[in-house]
Amino acid sequence: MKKTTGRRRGMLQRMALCAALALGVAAMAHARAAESVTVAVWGSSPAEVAAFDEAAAAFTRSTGIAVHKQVIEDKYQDVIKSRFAANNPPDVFYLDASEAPVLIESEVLESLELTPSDQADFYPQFLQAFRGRDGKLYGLPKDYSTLALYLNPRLLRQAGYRPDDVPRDFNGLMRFAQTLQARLPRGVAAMIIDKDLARHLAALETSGQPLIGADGRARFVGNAAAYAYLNQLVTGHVLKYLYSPKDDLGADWPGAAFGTQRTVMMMEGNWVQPALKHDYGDVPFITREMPTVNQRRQTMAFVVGYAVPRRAKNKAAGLRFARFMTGSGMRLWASASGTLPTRRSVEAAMQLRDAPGLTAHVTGAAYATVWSRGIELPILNTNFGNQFQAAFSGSKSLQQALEKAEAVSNREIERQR
Amino acid sequence: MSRKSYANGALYLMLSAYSLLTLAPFIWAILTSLKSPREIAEAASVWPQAPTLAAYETILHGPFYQWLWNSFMVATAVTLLNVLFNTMAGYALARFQFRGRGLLFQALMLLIMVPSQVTMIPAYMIVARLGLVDTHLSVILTSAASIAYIFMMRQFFVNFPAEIEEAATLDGSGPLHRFFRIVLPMAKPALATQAIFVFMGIWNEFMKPLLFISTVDNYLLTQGLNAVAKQYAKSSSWNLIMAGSIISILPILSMYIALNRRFLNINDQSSGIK
Amino acid sequence: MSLASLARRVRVPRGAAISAYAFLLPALLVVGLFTLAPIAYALFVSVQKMDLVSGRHTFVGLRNLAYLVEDDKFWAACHNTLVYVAVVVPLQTALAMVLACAINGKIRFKRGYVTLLFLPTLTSSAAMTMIFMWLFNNNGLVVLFLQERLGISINFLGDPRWALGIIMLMNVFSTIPHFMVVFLAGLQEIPASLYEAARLDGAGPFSRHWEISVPQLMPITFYVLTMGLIGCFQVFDQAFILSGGEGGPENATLTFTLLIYHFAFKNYNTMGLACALAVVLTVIIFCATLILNRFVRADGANR
Amino acid sequence: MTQVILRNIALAYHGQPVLNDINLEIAPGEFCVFIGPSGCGKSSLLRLIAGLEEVSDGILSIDGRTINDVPPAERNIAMVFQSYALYPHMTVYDNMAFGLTRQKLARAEIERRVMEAARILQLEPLLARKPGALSGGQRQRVAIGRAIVKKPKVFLFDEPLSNLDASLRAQTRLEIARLHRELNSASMIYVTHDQVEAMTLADKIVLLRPAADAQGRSNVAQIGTPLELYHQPANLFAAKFIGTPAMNFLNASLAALTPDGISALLQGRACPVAVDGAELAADAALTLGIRPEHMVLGQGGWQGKIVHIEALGEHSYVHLDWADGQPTLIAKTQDEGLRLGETVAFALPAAALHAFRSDGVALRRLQFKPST
Repeated sequence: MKKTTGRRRGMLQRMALCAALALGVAAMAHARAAESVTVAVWGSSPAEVAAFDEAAAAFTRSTGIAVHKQVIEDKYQDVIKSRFAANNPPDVFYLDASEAPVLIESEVLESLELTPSDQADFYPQFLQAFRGRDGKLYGLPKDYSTLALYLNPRLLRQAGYRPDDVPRDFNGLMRFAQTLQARLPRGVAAMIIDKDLARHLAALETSGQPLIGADGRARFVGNAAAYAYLNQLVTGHVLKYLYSPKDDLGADWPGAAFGTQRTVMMMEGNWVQPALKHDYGDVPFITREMPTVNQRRQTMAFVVGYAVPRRAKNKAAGLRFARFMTGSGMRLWASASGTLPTRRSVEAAMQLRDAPGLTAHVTGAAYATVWSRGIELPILNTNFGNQFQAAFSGSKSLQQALEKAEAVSNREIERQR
Repeated sequence: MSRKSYANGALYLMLSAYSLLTLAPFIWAILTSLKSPREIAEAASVWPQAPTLAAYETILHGPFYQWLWNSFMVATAVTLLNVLFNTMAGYALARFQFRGRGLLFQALMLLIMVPSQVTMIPAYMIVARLGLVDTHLSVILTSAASIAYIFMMRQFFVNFPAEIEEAATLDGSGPLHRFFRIVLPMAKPALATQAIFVFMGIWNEFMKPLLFISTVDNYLLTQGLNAVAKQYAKSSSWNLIMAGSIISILPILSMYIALNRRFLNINDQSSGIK
Repeated sequence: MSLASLARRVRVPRGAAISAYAFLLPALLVVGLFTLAPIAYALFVSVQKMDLVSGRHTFVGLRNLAYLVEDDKFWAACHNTLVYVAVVVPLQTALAMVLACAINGKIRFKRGYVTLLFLPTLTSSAAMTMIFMWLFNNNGLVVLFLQERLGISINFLGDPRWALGIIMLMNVFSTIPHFMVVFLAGLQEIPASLYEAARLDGAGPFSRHWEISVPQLMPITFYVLTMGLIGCFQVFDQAFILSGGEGGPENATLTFTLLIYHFAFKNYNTMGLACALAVVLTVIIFCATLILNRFVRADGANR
Repeated sequence: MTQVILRNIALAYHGQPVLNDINLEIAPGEFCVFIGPSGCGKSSLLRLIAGLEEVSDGILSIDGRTINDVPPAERNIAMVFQSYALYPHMTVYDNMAFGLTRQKLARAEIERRVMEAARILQLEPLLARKPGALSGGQRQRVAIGRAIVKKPKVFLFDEPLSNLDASLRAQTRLEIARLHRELNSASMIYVTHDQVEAMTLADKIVLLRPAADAQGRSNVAQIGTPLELYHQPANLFAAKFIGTPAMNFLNASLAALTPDGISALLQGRACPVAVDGAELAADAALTLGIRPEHMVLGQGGWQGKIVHIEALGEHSYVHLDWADGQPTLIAKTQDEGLRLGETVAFALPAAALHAFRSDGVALRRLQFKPST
């Protein structure tokens, strides 16, 4: 008898245990569902991943909302658009300023307001990039990068120059590059140039005449200053003191060309610094503000913000997360991830202006042009890039390229309306 | 003897030369995976000056094994489903006589002519509505059958010797019995070919996991390796990409070597070229 | 396609229709749900002006088509794709068949060769692209070789005339093994006695393959040509990677699918154009396969 | 006139011997049949003559010309495959014309030959059809037609009738025999496992046994005319193989030599056998053999109990257990009065008996009706 009851009792205990376990699991799942926020981010460096997790943990601690991270490791814009199309958007997600107008125009984003004091803390043009045509704010800028002039002092010295000899203005810089090239060994470029419009829009609009009209239409032709600037780039390539990193040096991105000391100068964003330190630690570099064009200071700013979909499942939690990460959490995020904060108060608190190598980038923020110009930007960028590349590689005249770029862009813009 | 050995010599020469040509990218990928990003950028020499396993170490840690297991599970499930469904469909289209067969075949052919760029988003919508997002089931179900391989199997069965089947029909064996007992065993080369291509297709699939799966732990191998390789947003570290492609090739290569005995039954009376 | 008139292969009673559909059911279910439905949706969208993200759409009928025809990018893509198909499809089919027939003969290290020749299909397209970029960029192996030895300098990646050629080369190189293996499997089905009879008839190695392998492989060749056509008309990855998704120098590597991709994802409010272009491309491919079927019969030559 | 000579031919697959020390001459116009159990290498020998297999050793010659290394097409031979091996994608006409086009003959000549072969084989109505649309018999005739048009010196047949049903097989057998008469200059080599085909078609039969059984000796068991193999099997293997149902065997030993043969000791009694026992050792162990059709029932000095009766219509086969330790005997009889279990007398006529030494070699028989 004894043995059977023993076995029966053992079974009862096991059943009780299972029941408890099932309850526990349900409760936990339930708890998770109570208050959680799904954040979609793109693939990023280990430092940024750690920084995000740290900031997210801080958010959970202070609000009790669990953060569920979705990492879209490639073609981020395409996937996000598909998510919206399938009405399955995340609660809050990274939004690049250049992509903002399209989503704002589609009226799928939640508008969010800032107190006047908060508004004043952000760089005005960064906020403006996330405003819709109705003036409402649809995204909170979280960090940014600006372009700066990178010099390799060692190569300069080998060519008999000192960093201070490098002119501050664009025309001077071009002449300097030409003379410098003569003294450089074969296969080393005085300067590498990226042909994207995203790098030159600010310089092209220093004459006050916009390259892209208020109505979003292209005005590439009939802008003498812009033509002059672009022509300098083309002649630089023809006379072989301005190189294209991919076509001429076989480097798949500018950082590689600079890191392997095959160019003395380049105009790049601060994103290049982690890669330079990580892969090319021994290569010295000095950063300078971008050269002035038509006596006006210019640089491009690439801003990323948080945005909340209007039909997000946990919209409130999404908004709280966005406000936290661009508010009290910004300091933690900026210092841990090494990105530049979009709030001037945080920038000052971190004394970024005198951080080595970042001074030029941070000072540039004040006068930077944000790479974001309405829903027509993708069309303008593709067509400009396509045609300018032909001019740059010499298979078409610059004037023809600009005319074609403008004509094609405007027709496509017309069709888009 | 000379005329024959000359022809054979030329044959071996051509084959060996072409084999080396096809080997080049593979070896090149291995060498690049041993280089540091700096050395790759300098592109000084093909041979790695300072070979390092850093790329493999970066990849072979943490979630890698989880991704490998996810990919293996999904690929095996998809391959089994595909081989079964596609072969059955191909067999039906080739051997059964029914009204509308030609029309059905043409309709299927029409479907694969539509570029995936426009069908991917609606497919994602369907998967989302089925609540399958971020599950492996989404990838498995959406690729459980493929018209391309239904088409291939149909073409294999068209020339299939009918006598054996006709004999089986006379013995009163039903279509299912005939299919599994007689047709499949004889269609081994075609089945092996299909299994390899389906497995490889889903193993290297890029778009579906990217769209359907977003939690890092659920990643499939290609997705994971791509994420690791594209850590520094603007620069893709080619040593990681190459190391990733080498690692993801090994399972397919081993499966291929195991299976290629099938579609190449090297028996004596294979057609001689002497 | 005149496939409908298939001769009776297996004299099976009316019950065949039921068992046939039973065999077809699982595949049709999957295809119906995840291929047919999306295509129906795309067809619907092809006559709308639609914003993908918000889903807002208004009926515009054939205006999408009108826009396409006016757009010179459409004609550039059309030209590039047709040239691409005309070069790549015959080349890859012929080479794949020649290799398969060569390997299928009585040679040693047969399995070694098959494994070696299969590698390009295994090598990921990223690796393949990088190698081609490394070989053909202005500072790369080929360009330097040409410049020093023959004094001609070609900017392969930058020059519109050559960029498409590089992509063709890459495509042929990586798809040959795939089709070679398919041909190999096809060759296994041909009874060895046919080749022996031909040897007795005095046919040499080449005429043996021309007179027996080629005709007997016709259904497989039809498959390879058709899939080759579809694959090349829909070429996307190589063009995307090599040109960074922009369509290369002056639209030289712009293909239909790249243009569809731009309309679908890049521009605002042009999802309708993407679907319209997808329909146009499907019709073009369908006509191409119709023409193909005139020369290579899907059901082989034995009937 | 064609003379096919095989001298010490050997063939091995990856070291495994298939044919060993084959010596054979096929006279011009002769119909020679290779027969033997499966795996005895008869098809390999045929393929070797055709050039589809490489000779491992020995000399193969036609009309005195050694053709070991001559490619198949230049050996002036034609072969009909067991599976017919017709080119499925070619019409009947093209199938038959294919060989001739390879020899670059004039179009008119090709057409003349093809039409003539089609006439002989009644294939005219089928010339435009493809093999897929033909019946087994029609495909068989096209395969023969393809061989005829080449006007070869030697025809090779590899079990051509095995895929046909019984009635068609008999009809085609007659056609092949007729063909042989019409093309009397060409010799024919025919492989089969069917004894009836061998006995009815052959001028000369080559009986082969598997190389493994031949223990290093030639796997040719016997060469001779059909009747020679029937009446005078050279060894136990030949005796067992030829004749259906097979010959009966009885264990005995030599008692004494007699003027017209020998007297064997069988179950303790004397049994006269008309064979030449000259070089036999005293009381050497013997195996006697008698064909069921030569057994005489109802009379004679021996007795046996009927254990089984196979009634085949105009005759039947009776199975007799007659002594323990001796195999059951089968006798052919027209007598329908026999019942299962009955004991019946039977006689073993001396002239009908065969005798084999312990090593299996047969003793020369003194009386048998020699083949005419």
